[in-house]
Amino acid sequence: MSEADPTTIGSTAPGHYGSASTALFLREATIATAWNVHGDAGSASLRAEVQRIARLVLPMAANTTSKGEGVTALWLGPQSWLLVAADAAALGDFAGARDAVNAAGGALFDVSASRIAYAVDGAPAAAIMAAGCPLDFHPRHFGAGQCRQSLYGRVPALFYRHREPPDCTMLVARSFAHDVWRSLCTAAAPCGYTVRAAAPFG
Amino acid sequence: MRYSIFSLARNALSRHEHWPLAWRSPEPKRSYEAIVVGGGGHGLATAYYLAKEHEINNVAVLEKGWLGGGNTGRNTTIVRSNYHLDPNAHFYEFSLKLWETLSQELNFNVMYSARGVLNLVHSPADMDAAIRRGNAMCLNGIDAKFLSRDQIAAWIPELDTSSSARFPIVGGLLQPRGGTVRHDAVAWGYARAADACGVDIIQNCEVTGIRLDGGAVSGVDTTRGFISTRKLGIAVAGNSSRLAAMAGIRLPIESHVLQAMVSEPIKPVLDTVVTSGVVHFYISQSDKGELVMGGDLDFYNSYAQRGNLPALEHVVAACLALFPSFGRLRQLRSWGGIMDMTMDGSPIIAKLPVDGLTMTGGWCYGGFKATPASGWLHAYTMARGEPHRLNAAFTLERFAEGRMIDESGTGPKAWAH
Amino acid sequence: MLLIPCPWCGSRNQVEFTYGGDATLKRPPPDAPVEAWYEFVYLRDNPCGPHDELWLHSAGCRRWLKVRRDTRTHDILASARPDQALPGGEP
Amino acid sequence: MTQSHRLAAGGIVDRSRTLDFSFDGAAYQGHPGDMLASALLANGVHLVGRSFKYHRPRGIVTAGADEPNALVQLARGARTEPNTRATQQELYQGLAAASQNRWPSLRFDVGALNDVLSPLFPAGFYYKTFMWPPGPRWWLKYEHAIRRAAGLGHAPRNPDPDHYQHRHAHCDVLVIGGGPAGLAAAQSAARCGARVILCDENAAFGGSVRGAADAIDGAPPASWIAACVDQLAANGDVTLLPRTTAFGYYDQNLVGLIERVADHLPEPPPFTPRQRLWHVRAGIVVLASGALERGIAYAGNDLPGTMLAGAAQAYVSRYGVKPGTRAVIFANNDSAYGAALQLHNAGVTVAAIADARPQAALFGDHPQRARADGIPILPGSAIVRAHGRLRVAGVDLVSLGGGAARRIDCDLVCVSGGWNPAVHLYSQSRGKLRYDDALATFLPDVAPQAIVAAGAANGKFDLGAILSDGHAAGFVAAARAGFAAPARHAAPAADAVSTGPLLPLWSVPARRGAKCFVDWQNDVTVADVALAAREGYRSVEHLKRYTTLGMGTDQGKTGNIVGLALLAAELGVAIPRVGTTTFRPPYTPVTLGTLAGHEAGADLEPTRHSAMHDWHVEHGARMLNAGLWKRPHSYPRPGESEDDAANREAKNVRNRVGLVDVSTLGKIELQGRDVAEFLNRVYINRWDTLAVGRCRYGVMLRDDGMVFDDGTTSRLSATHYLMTTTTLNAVNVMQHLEYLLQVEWPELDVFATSVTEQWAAAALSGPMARKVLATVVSIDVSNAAFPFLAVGDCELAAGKARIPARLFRMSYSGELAYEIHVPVTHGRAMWEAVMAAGEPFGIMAYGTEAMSTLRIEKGHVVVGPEADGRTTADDLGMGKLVSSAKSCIGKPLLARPALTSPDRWQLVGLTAIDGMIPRGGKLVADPGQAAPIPMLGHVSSWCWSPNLDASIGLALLERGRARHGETLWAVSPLADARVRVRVGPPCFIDPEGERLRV
Repeated sequence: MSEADPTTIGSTAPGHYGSASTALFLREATIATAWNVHGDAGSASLRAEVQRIARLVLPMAANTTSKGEGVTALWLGPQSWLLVAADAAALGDFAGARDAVNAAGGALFDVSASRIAYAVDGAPAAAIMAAGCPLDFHPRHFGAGQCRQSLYGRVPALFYRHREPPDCTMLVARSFAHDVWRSLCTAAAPCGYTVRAAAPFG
Repeated sequence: MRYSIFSLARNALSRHEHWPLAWRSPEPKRSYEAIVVGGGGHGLATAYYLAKEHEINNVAVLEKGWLGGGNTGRNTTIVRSNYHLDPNAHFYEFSLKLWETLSQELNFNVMYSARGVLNLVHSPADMDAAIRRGNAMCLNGIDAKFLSRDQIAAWIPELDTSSSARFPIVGGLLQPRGGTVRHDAVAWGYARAADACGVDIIQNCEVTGIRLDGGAVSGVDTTRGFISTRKLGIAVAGNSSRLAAMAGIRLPIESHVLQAMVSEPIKPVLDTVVTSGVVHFYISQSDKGELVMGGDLDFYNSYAQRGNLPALEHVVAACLALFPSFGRLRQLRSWGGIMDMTMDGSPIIAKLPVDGLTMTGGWCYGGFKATPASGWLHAYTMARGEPHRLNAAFTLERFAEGRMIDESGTGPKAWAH
Repeated sequence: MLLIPCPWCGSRNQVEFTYGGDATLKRPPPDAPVEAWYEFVYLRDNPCGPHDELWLHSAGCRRWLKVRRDTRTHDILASARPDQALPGGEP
Repeated sequence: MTQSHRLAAGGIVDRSRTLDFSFDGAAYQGHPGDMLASALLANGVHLVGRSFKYHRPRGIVTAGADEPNALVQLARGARTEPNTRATQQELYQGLAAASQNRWPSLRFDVGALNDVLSPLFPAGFYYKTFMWPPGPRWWLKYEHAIRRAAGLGHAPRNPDPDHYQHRHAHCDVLVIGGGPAGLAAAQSAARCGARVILCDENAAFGGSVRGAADAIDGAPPASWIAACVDQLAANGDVTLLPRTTAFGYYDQNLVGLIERVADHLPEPPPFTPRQRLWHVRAGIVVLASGALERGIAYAGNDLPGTMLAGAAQAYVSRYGVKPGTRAVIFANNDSAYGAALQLHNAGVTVAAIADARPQAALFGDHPQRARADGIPILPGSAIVRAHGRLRVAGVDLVSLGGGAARRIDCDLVCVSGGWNPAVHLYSQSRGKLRYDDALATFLPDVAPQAIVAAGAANGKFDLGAILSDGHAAGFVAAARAGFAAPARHAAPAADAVSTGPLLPLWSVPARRGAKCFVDWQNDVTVADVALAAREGYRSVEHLKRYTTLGMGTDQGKTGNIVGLALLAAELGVAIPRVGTTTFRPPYTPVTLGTLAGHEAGADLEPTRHSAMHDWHVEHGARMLNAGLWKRPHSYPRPGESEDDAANREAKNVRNRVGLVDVSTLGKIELQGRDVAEFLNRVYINRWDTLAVGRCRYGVMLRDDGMVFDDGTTSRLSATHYLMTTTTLNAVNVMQHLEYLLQVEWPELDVFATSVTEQWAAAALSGPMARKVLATVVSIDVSNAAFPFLAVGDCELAAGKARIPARLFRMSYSGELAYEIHVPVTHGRAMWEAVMAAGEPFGIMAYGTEAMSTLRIEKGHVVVGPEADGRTTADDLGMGKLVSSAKSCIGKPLLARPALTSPDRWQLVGLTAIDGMIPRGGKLVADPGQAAPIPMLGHVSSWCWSPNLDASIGLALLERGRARHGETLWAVSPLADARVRVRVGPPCFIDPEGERLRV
């Protein structure tokens, strides 16, 4: 069923909206824990400490990610990474981890509630991203396992492809969530889109 | 030949084949009593007032390109004196008074159109600031009115005065005597009047160096040779740093590009100037029917006289947020001008620390409306060797002394003003 | 529309960046005379030509970087981390 | 209605279907594939508009973006739009258009009086008159009349119902123009593996060869075009954008395109944007934008029925329309012969070809064919004058060698003065142009950005040369983008045509007073150019501005170079010496809606919502903007005014307890060994003494010494701190700290991250605050266990849930108060839990207005009204906070003389003696003086204090601290208010701060 009332564009309720095609899917990707690691990428003790806490190796190359058991590490900058887990158990106690990372010369910030993640999938996904984001989403330039920070409209956003394109997940600050979701839906409406129920990140 | 409806009619009979040159194109002399660098509105006005008010007629204006080719011909033509701080208020009000009689003074119609300048107010805090400024204007003897949202809605129905707007309009501060002036006419009118006083206007003559002799100016090197003078005035806003550097002076100025644009011409739809500090936007309609609009800088140093899309798109988005019915109109032209952005957002009209050297510049966004007063006071300062009461505060030294004139309060970040 | 080479993220659209002004200024020591501070805070070379300037990759890696850009043409000549010299040293 | 001038065959229109449309109320029919202009011509309509200044009748001149005359108002309700070029508006069923700039009708226009009076209106006449009587009032009256006569169409009066989109795109090669050169270039670049975007302003690709008689690779052009387009469309790395104009060329090869998604339809389909703006970042650009024909100025060259020869040809070949029945061709080059032949073949009588060139130049294939077809050719001759009123009826031809004029009757005049490559985008890219004497035009020369011109845009006018130029440009572009060419591939081929040389001819001398138009839209004549030169307006920019040459909606595409050439002739210099005006974006006018895109109206800026936003709205809050955030101003109850609500809320905080959403404050976490040292450097006060579990108020300065921001910083662990900033400065402070840490002091071991988005925050204030809090948190909040300025983690009970929370004992209101921070996802649960717990104690939510009242009563300054960027810490009474034991940002420049002057404006409190302190009031000693009245200071904040029952305010006052006890006037001339005020210290309630320490 095609939902013809433009006022429902931007609804988060599962269903089909916009034009008739069904090639595009939007959903929230739920996040339980997100920690921001800061520190010297060259520090062996920091890397070891993160490996102990998150059971993964921090990605050192720009715009890349790494994966552990239930945890994804996204490169944010030369001294900054985001550890994301869909399950709260995957990362454990924050204060202890922070003290350990501090002792290793780095920093650990709990930003679990800061961002909301939206997954966009289907053939027109890259065009929907390109409606708001100046990045190049061509698979040659932005492949699976890569991440990039940029903007969607005027809102800072973190883009992540954990599967092959066209799939893409976008993380934005929670205070902008309402606005960004509506922008995504408006961009998607000409080709039609299906909102799916939220599912865990990753 | 004096311009009037009679001379126009007389010349119509001879098919306009006998109009004289509006200004001569003389060869530069080897020496002048005073030289003004910059053949824009400010430089030409300086030369005119040197001759007219101070009887210094042996004056040359040196222009690297064509006269009026800098910011005089690139602005959005708005004139106003709706300032909060005393030095700015008194200065711009003096300028507005000069605008009121300038067509007759120059015998050249500069089309001063007192159609009002309305600053929109979008929040209670914004309203506090606007009323504070309006009150300062009134106490300084400048006309100001505060309009309610309903008054604005009735006056300018195209404005979105609904409460659902992203930045709802809650009122506006109006300066009725503010308005627009035909920008090119200002340069041409001053050029013609200065020429009539004997001033040599020399186009295509770029100053390449300033010669000093014992800490005092002795002349300028130009693409047309050395010309000596003891009084040198710089009026090259956008390029003030480059000229000052020729005399070994660094200025508290950065050059930034500001874009402006016009729509295709349409029948009258907006008969006042509307501005909004919150959405960074200003608009008026020209006599040709074009909507003339502008907004923020591009926010990086530039001498390129052209800008990029983000700033331009933001200006248009602001336009449509205020005037939702303008979405189907089209942008016809866009262009960029180079702004002298000072560290407190106010100009410098002053002697520089080299004898015989003065400048008028640092205009940030606001140079066009200052043109007559800038020229008048710059001429005064050049002729007398000391500032007039009205430009006494606009010194270069104010930054070192802590006497900034920071209307927006944004501090020493040039592009923030 | 500028394309700014971030030393970490690669070339990115100008909308991801925030301008930070002249990169050649040297912050005086706290006890420097007030004249030195005046120069640092207020005076600028404001060159017409290559200009070394700071940008913050505010919507990217949130690192400040140095960019050498020609103010006449907007051509970007080089970029570097803040602790690195731009090629060719001072302009 | 019959389409009287529609040919039985030919062109790309679909004759099997008809479309109804109307022009000025008259009903007509056309076909799919028609432009409005071709459909009008098919119905024999030439008169379509009135000129800008003289209101002269005008007809369709061109067949494209260069059209100066055929501008119409499209009438479709709120979708009406002015100045639409009929030559580019695709016909759709029901299209309704109207002519512009005429009254009462197009055929009888009162404004044409201007044409009669035109001797009084030469270029720039308005600078010479309207100056009497003196005084600005009179010009306003003249101007009123002038403005009504000017302008073209009418602006819509209702909000635009359509929406617009932006799209970013990246490609290796952007090909601008889908004619033969562009198609060939796209094909060869794509063959190399490059990512290609090909755009063309028309609905179909093929450009000038659509419907043409030539052959490409031995086949009709249409089949070559179709094959080429199919091949490109099948390539996943090629994007084809028809109906898309490249309008602007920006830095680092960013090209702006406008895609007209739905302008060929009565209205956009549901959800579809009307137009889309593409930001294309191209590795390299192939500019295959073709060329634009120019006219020749002669007397009466603006009569309807006068057309550029290439346009006449296009109407025949592309649209199957006969633009007239009896034509005279006037040319100085071979291209017009193609038009003549096509008209001739279509059954139009070509009465004569007046060719300015001598017989010897007419050796080209096309002139020979015309001669063979029996078309009369008059070498060395020119049109000297056209006759007619609303339509050309005939022309006077003269031999350029002299002799009497000879009249030929005709209803169509086709003119060709030569061709100008469309170098607009090349020039915008900062590419240099060179003047080519043979073509008498400017050609692309060298470009600093990655752009190559191809085909007619590169000065190639022979189809074979155009195809091979485009083909080669595609390979060159792909190679420069890093793609090697595959095996050699031959360029598409066309038969070579021999062509004679062009003879530059810009105008034909006319009798005195006759109008020879250079710029049709703005009515600029040859005499106007001469007048400008005579009066000294001799720079090409002066010419443009004085005469308005090239400033119409067509931006002088047909006339500019003619004007330049005439100016050069007046000045006696070569044309390249005169130069060109600067080409600026946009190439053709661009809809404002498209430039704004999605970010218009309510989406001008994104909106930020706190976790409690919906609660506020559900409870009747009036929401206000605070930066990008929405914050509750107050929670008016039914029948209650906003002011009354705020007063009730403020009073309730002093007497009982209130809860306010402070989530919008900036929050920055800092970790590392050197955080205390860092804080010492950025704040005026000392931080090395702050204990774990404690917080402290701090003030930051800018480098110039003025107050930048304030807030509290808490020490959460030995190495972990949390800083708060004001809502408005959150982003600026974060950038400032990052700048200091990364650029100035990289040696400091400090890591900072913004956690504004992590925490929802509420401040619980009032004498009952502890009692409320104790019922919901897991820790002891007694004064002893959790004293003033304590910080600690706890759990907060929300129903059965236990929410992790961070508690701060700090106060903005001056009452016993706590800030509660919880992860944003728990924000609403926390808020509801505290409100429920507070119910027995009379809790009320309060908004920013009550918060403001409370802080004014306490004399707390705010960044904005008091810290207005011109005040120092000392001005605000916080001089004592400036630690003498250390330096900090901004401290050195505080030593400047004007900043230590006793005359500075200082913070004081004001109490009204009679009446209310006026909003935005200024402080004066004597309000009765004549202006200018010296101002001693101003009211920075003001409120009615419900707790003091008084009108109070904060003010910045010259030597304020020395004036306590004085009486001054607070005046607001805008509100016609003047009130006596008593000056005192800025704190009105509990100056010792006992209430917040209980």
